[in-house]
Amino acid sequence: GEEGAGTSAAPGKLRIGYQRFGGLSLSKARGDAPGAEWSLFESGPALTEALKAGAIDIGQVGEAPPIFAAAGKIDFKIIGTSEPVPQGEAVLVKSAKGFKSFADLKGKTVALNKGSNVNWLLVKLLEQSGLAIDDINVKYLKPAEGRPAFDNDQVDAWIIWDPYFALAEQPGVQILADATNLANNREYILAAPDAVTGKADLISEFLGRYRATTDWGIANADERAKILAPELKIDEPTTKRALARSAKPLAPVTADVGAELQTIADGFTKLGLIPVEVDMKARIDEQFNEAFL
Amino acid sequence: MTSTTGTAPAVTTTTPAPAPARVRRPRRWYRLVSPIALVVLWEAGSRTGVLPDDKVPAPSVVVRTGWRLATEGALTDHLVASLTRAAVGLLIGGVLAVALGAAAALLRLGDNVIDPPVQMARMLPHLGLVPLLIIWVGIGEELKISLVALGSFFPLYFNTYAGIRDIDQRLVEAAKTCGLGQWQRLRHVVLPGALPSLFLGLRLAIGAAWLSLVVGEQVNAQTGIGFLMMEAREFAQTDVVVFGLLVYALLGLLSDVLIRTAERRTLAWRRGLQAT
Amino acid sequence: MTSTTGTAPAVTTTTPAPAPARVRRPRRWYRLVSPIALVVLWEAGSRTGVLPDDKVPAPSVVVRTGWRLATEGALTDHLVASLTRAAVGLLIGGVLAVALGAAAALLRLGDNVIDPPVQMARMLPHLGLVPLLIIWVGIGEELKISLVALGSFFPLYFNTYAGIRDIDQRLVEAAKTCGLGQWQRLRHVVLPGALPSLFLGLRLAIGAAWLSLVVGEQVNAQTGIGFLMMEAREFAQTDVVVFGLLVYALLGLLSDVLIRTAERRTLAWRRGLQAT
Amino acid sequence: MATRSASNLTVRVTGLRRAFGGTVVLDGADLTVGRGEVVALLGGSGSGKSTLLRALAGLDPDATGDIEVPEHFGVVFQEHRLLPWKRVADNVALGLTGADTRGRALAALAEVGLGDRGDSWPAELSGGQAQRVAVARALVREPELLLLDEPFGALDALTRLRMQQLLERLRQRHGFAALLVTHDVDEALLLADRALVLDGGRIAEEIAVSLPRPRHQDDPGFGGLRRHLLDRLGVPAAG
Amino acid sequence: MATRSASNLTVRVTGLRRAFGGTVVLDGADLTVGRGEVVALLGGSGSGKSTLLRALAGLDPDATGDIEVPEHFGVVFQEHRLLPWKRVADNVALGLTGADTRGRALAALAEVGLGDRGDSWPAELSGGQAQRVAVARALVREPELLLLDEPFGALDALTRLRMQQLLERLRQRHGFAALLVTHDVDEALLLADRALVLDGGRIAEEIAVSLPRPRHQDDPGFGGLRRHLLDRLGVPAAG
Ligand SMILES: Nc1ncnc2c1ncn2[C@@H]1O[C@H](COP(=O)(O)OP(=O)(O)OP(=O)(O)O)[C@@H](O)[C@H]1O
Ligand SMILES: Nc1ncnc2c1ncn2[C@@H]1O[C@H](COP(=O)(O)OP(=O)(O)OP(=O)(O)O)[C@@H](O)[C@H]1O
Ligand SMILES: [Mg+2]
Ligand SMILES: [Mg+2]
Repeated sequence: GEEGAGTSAAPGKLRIGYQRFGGLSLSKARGDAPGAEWSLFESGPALTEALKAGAIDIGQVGEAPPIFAAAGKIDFKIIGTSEPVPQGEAVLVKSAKGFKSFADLKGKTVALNKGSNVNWLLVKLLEQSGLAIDDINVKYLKPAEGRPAFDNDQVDAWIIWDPYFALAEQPGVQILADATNLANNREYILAAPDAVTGKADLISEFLGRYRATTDWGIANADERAKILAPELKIDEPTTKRALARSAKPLAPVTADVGAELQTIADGFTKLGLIPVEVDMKARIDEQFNEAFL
Repeated sequence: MTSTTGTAPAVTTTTPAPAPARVRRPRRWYRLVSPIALVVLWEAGSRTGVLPDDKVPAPSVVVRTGWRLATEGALTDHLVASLTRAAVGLLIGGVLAVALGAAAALLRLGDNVIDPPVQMARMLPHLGLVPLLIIWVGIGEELKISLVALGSFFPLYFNTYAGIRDIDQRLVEAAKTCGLGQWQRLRHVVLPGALPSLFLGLRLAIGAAWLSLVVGEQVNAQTGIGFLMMEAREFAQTDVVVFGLLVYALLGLLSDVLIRTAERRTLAWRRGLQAT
Repeated sequence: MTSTTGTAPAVTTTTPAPAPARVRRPRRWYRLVSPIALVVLWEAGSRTGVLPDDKVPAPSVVVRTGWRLATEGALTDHLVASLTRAAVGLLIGGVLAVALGAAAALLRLGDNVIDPPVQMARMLPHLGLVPLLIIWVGIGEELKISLVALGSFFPLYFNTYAGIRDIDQRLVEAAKTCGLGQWQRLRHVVLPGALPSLFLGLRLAIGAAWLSLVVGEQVNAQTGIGFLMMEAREFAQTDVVVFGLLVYALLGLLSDVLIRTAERRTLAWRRGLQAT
Repeated sequence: MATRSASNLTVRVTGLRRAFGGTVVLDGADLTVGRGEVVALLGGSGSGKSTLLRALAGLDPDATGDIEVPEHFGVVFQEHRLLPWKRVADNVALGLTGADTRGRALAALAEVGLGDRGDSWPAELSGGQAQRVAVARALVREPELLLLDEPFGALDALTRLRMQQLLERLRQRHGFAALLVTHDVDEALLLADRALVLDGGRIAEEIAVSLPRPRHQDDPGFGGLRRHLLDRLGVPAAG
Repeated sequence: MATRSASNLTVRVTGLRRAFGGTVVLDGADLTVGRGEVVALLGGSGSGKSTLLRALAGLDPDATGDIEVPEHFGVVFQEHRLLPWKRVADNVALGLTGADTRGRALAALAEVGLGDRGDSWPAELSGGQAQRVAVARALVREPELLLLDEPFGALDALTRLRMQQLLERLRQRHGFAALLVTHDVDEALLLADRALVLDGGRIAEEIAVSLPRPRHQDDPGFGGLRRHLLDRLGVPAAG
């Protein structure tokens, strides 16, 4: 592959794509990679778009975008992941409505973002409660639209992840269920193939520091919240609550992780969310695992 | 100084007599040359590798994708859904735009009351309005239609306003002295006088309607070309995205042809003005 | 039949002589009445609870938020960033639009070669183009500027085209017989004749530029009003969203005032046509 | 002109004033037209004739003074002012009420010699043809009063003669009054009962034309009146 | 007119044809104008005079035939065709080259009696004033040939006389040729060396006007020529 047109980053410079609430935010705020070029993306798919265009070298996304990127024949490697974050996504309802379990949502409207981690959570929740997809009335809404719809009672439940999750936890809002025992909800670090070969040193050096920063953040939750709250434009208590359950240590990619992704991908294929079967295992690249050990 | 002292006849024009029934028809197929050339160039680029396949799919690939969507998928359903939304929204926005634009252009009071809020509203971005619209009209079809109506409102409003303001007042006076009342003047002078401008506004409004629909069809939609394309974008299906763009391009061409035809019909009187 | 047999003078008009120096100045502050009334109504609605605070924040709250952003945050930085992008994009898109629009309107060849691709491109939604643009121009400032240029291109192109086509050909003929060459005719006849249309196009282009910028400022941006607002939207900070909308509204009003002033200056000759 | 409501008057204008910026064009002009009377209005180029006619037609809100005109009047403007988007017949029929408007419009067109051009666009007409359509548009309404701003200016001698005769004929039939702006002194003397000269913003001269009808340039008395009017308009007697 | 390139000719038109749709307006018209000659063109309303002038000015690509005109000519159209967005002086100076264009434009305006209106907008002019500006715009170029389509149609008797005298004077000074469309037979006889009558799409009549200059309506011989031309135009002798 060649460099994307118009993105003439110096060859010795790591180009990192991040999302606001991803683990990389802390790294950026702490100045872990002074020589790097940071690009902010509003969503995982937008980040993989840039990866495809050759505009970034590495980036971090949730569990659904790698699958869609693979289905879209985007060339990338998965070079790292995180520990599971099952409490980072949940089903929210208004407590006044008196729902006790997910099964109570039968016949109700449920909002969620199509094709993201919560889509997989929905699959598992339905499975667990013995419901079919037609038993509930699904409304596909992006996070920014789900919130006003949920707040204004245009939907009965909202399946959402942090930090939108934490932000929506206002008085009167109840967590009906989270992903515990249902889904792992990991984060994944993706890299462009030519970066994996051409910028391997830069990447492993950066991953080492990233890992240290993440660990530092977990150990110093208060300070982490103080650093990130202004960056995220969320108040400190909410930031802290969200990070406490959603910021997990980094982890190496293994065959098990590949198999886990493969299960989700096959599930998505069955749901018709992706038109083809994809081989996620082949995307796993263990060469940087050392940084996480 | 221009005083010329050259000798006798300086410019000679000899025009042969024309063939008896020379009718100058506009050769419309000419207009297809450059779109076709573009597609051919694109395909050639893809075949030769100048445009790598993983970045932009070749037209042939896109057409195959389109064929697949048309046969397997519910392409027509998506198209019908989008067309319905666009038509309804355009109708609402268009009627409002023409009515308010006319009121603002014709009445001093209308200008003072209507125009300033419109000027304020015209730059409000759809994406920013979505949360407010969700609160006001919900997440159903109303939302999509509202966005379309909003998007198509402004070009039509501004063109109505300008079209009416540009009408030759001497003609309005003449109509007055012919005993035409307020409404008849609207019908016989203002409307036909502003018609070229209204057509231009309609052209722009149709474009704006489709663009707005893409935003609307990202919210709680399962049908529509915008939905199809943006979902494909999320799922990194570039061929579907490009096919969606192609559909938009064809809709653009189609609406141009329709408006041109309508213009030719209703603005026949202008040909005289231009040709001679 | 209209043959009237009424008696003598039927319509009497008595107009008193005017004060010596009666100058009819357009009372411009009138235009501020309805925006102010809207804001007052909105505030009243919020105070009385007709507009619940959790749905739409009161104007006073929004203004306070704006003040906070202006003092603590980097509101001016955001504004400057957006304004710069809008200006550069508008410049590029505008120059292209006027040049291509003029070529298409003036030359038969230009019409056949330029117009059809433009008609195809005009409905391409920005959101759908982003993935392709990322491939072509990357994710930097170029992307935002390209989107602005694209958005502002179409209204200006169409208005240029229509404005030039609508010019009274008799005036062009007169200019020809005055010995004006191609370029001088452009300067003295075509440009001033199309100017009202160009202004209208500029108005619409400015709006389109801002709308496009909102899309552009969602991709890898850390600054800009669009970024500010969309970020606030993600995090459900309604007051910031509404403040952002307010900024857009003010920009809309401001650009209207600027264009009106420019129009008054350059289109002075039209006042005579309208008044008498 | 002292009696307020003499029923033999169709038009009464008193103290008509109009200024453009600082330039006073009409400076207290007084004017009457009797029922069925044809009054010719002469005056130099830019003396304010068209301005006066616009004021009479109620089209000039900035003109001040007392203006009394009948409710039904027709106007022929100095330019033809045909609606370019209506075919000739529709232009003539514009605002016409009653039975068979199209038939009447076509009949009016035939009277001005354009019976076969009803389906043309105004842009396809010659200068004189357009002017005649404008005349037809005013005549077809059979108004009480006609305000004519050089209605025959763009016509050749023969057509002009025919139109003058048409006007005479229609006036005898319908008895309308007319205020006729014209540059042609002979035309004024052929058609008018009275000729006014506008100068310095006022009616500077008023001449009753009491020649017997039908009139002709070679009639005795014609030459004298013509000379008188030309003198008043400043045209010298010999080259 | 058989010699191909007689250098004493400014305009030579042979076999000029023009049809609109099925209607043939010019049907092989032949025409010459000598150097410094003034030729009057008469004809009924709609006979094709303006069409002929447009063809001569090279503005009608659909007209066929041989047309030879000098490179520098000026045109006064039947309508004034002033650019509404240029002040009067700028309209006159339009396309003017050389030194002090504005001064020359103002001088030309002064010659047509509008020296003080240089800063007006065209929309602020009366009909006759606009027409005079158009004449000034053509004259200021000092062309070899003037194509005039009823240039004095909207002028009162005095102003018209002044303009006719101006044209005479300038012609004597600069020696340009002119093709003058006019409806006024007297005007044709006062100004022209030759008068043509356009009828049925051809030049149906050609009359040399050999009266001594300066001319006047009362000159001997004038009446006879006038009567002859009026006869040719179909105007009957007595009302
Ligand atoms: N809108 C205007 N602004 C300024 N001056 C104007 C305007 N309209 C007319 N005038 C001036 O008022 C005067 C009278 O104009 P008007 O058209 O009444 O003349 P007129 O007698 O009809 O002349 P003509 O015989 O040439 O048609 C002229 O000097 C003209 O320049
Ligand atoms: N664009 C056009 N389409 C159809 N017919 C036209 C067009 N232009 C002119 N004509 C016709 O051609 C004929 C000649 O027109 P032209 O303007 O040359 O007449 P003219 O001799 O100048 O008349 P006038 O003295 O009334 O100005 C008229 O019958 C007119 O209706
Ligand atoms: Mg006048
Ligand atoms: Mg003519």
